[in-house]
Amino acid sequence: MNMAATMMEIGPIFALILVGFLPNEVWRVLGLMLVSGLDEDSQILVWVRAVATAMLAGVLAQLVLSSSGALGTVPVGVRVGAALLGFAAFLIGKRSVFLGVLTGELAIVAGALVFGT
Amino acid sequence: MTMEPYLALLLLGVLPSEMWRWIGILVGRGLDEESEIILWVRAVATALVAAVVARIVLIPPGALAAVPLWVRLVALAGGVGAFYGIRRSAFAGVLVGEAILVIGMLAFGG
Amino acid sequence: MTAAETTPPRSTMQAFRDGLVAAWTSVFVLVLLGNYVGIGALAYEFGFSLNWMLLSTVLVWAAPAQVILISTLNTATLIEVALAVTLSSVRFLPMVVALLPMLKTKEGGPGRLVLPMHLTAISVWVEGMRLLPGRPAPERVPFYNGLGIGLLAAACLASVIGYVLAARLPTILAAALLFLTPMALLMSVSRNSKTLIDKLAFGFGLVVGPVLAAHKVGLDLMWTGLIAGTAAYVIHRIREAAR
Amino acid sequence: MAGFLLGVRTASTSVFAFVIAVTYIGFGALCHDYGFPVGWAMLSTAIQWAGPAQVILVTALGSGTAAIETAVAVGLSSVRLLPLVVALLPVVKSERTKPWQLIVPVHFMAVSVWIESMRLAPSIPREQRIGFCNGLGTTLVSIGVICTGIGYYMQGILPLVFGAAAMFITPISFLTSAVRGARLLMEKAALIFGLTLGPLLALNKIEFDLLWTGVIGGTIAYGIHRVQRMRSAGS
Repeated sequence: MNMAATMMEIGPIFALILVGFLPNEVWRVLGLMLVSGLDEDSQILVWVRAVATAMLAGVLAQLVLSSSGALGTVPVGVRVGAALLGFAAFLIGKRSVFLGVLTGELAIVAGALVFGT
Repeated sequence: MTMEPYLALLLLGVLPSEMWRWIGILVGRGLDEESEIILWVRAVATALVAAVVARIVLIPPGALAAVPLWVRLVALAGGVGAFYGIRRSAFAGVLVGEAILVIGMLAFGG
Repeated sequence: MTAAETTPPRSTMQAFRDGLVAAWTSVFVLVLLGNYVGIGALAYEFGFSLNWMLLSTVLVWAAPAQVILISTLNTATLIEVALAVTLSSVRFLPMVVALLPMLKTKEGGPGRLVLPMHLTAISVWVEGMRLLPGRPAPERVPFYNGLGIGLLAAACLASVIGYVLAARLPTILAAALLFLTPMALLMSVSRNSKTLIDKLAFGFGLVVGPVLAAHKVGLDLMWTGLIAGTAAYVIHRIREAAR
Repeated sequence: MAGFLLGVRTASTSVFAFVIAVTYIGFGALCHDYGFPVGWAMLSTAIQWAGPAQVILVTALGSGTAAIETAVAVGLSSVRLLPLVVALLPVVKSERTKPWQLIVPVHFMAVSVWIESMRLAPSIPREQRIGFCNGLGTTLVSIGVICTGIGYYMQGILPLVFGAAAMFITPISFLTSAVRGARLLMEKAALIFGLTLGPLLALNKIEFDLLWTGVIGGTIAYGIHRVQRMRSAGS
């Protein structure tokens, strides 16, 4: 776990932006958000929500594709197939998360048994 | 120095998540200037600036290192004394501090 | 100043120029010049490039945060520097919340306020709060932008001078230049720390900081802020309760 | 006290109890396979109590991401808690509630607890509402913590096939609930960009791939949203 990245690894300019500008500017932006009303669709919040969603999706895709541990023993094709099947069931079942998760789980277990090492 | 997982959980996991909830409280009940939390944060920030000032004077970069430590301390104290002495004027404080530093360097400098 | 209410609102360019003039004739220019000449010299001594230093002045635009950045980026881990900078800049939140309502006009969306928001720093804020009420509403945003950009430009100029001087001056004058930053910070804190809690926090910080640094305690800057700041706050509360 | 018990009863009978149980069994399995101690995993659920933030923390720390990138990513993913709290406070507090009394109920605020609190609090006398939130929160967090432990241990003893299924819960459940919660086209676009950009950047070993995925994917999705709004405003 490389916790101790110092400025040397990522270059001074990037460190300035990430460690100097961001933590400093966050308070000014919060001030602006308060003044212009913290309603649901204040543009800054909308943008941040988009960034957070994209980031989470990236993490989840990463989890499925190159996951270590137990999921790693299942061939990647099975994992992606199970995810797609689960998603399809979710859509068919009128966006029911329960159906999506259930189908995905059944698909990955079946796939792992059939194709697994 | 890899960070111990529990410290990482607190610093990188809890702090970034919880801070938004605390700010929510601050914002929710209106941001009166003297509210206790703002007062505490201001005290922490002031202490931080003091620590940086001390760090620059005690572990100085480059040229300042050529000045003996005690000269730097006397110059600092002289500056503060001048500030309070001459009607709390920052200008006087800086001037006196700088003067003591230069003289001290010339007299005792390495 | 109130005569400004009756004169017809002049064009944004004129208001912007008024802001620039107000910036360069304000007492804060001297304070800023002192601060940023010191920061320029500090950046040179700590091995940062001129561009980096200028960028930090334009992007961060907060003397204490920049001093923390410059003096700790080389040694401390990024997470510690980020924490220290975050803590040192919390004051911008109440400042922006206090100032921006004066700039809000009926038709302008929040987008117009992004530049004034970023330009807000102690000197710009104090001058803005003093001068803005005397301005008719439509002129206020361009005026404040002029004020902010004027002071920011002065600071950039001063920091370049400080940087170049530190590179060329004999060590004695360079040392004097470097000494400017701690002095300037010390003076500005003692000047606007009227309450006991600020004085205590500053005093404790001066003591606790080096002690922790000497003992190679990890995250020492952050711990100094927390320990010294909380101690000052607790003493403040005890005195408050005792009264 | 009455409010607290009402909160406990509501939580244990709500559909969220089941959702949280499944989600945190998955999270426990994730922590096991990324090599974190079980105490750490359960503590993370108790004191972070924000699903996306915990998943990002575990995967980032587990794959050696720089501390600063992890902190910023977790911070970005938890910004949504701010409007939740701001919306909840007027509903729940009364004049004489002190700020420190709000720290505990506010800690419980995550999407599930928030939805239930906002739905049921108005029907409860005002002075019992904070107790209600605490009861609701304590119960759901306890379910989360216990299930994190269960998921963690199951991962240790289950045959690999079920272990894989347990680890698969997090991605499939988070993605489907994200799509269900995606009201705007922008959020769907952000999901798609994230799903494609994320692995792409990670594969090419790009520094700070986590943040770049978020910022690039999110900003493009936001751009589409603005264009769409302009066009619909214009037409």
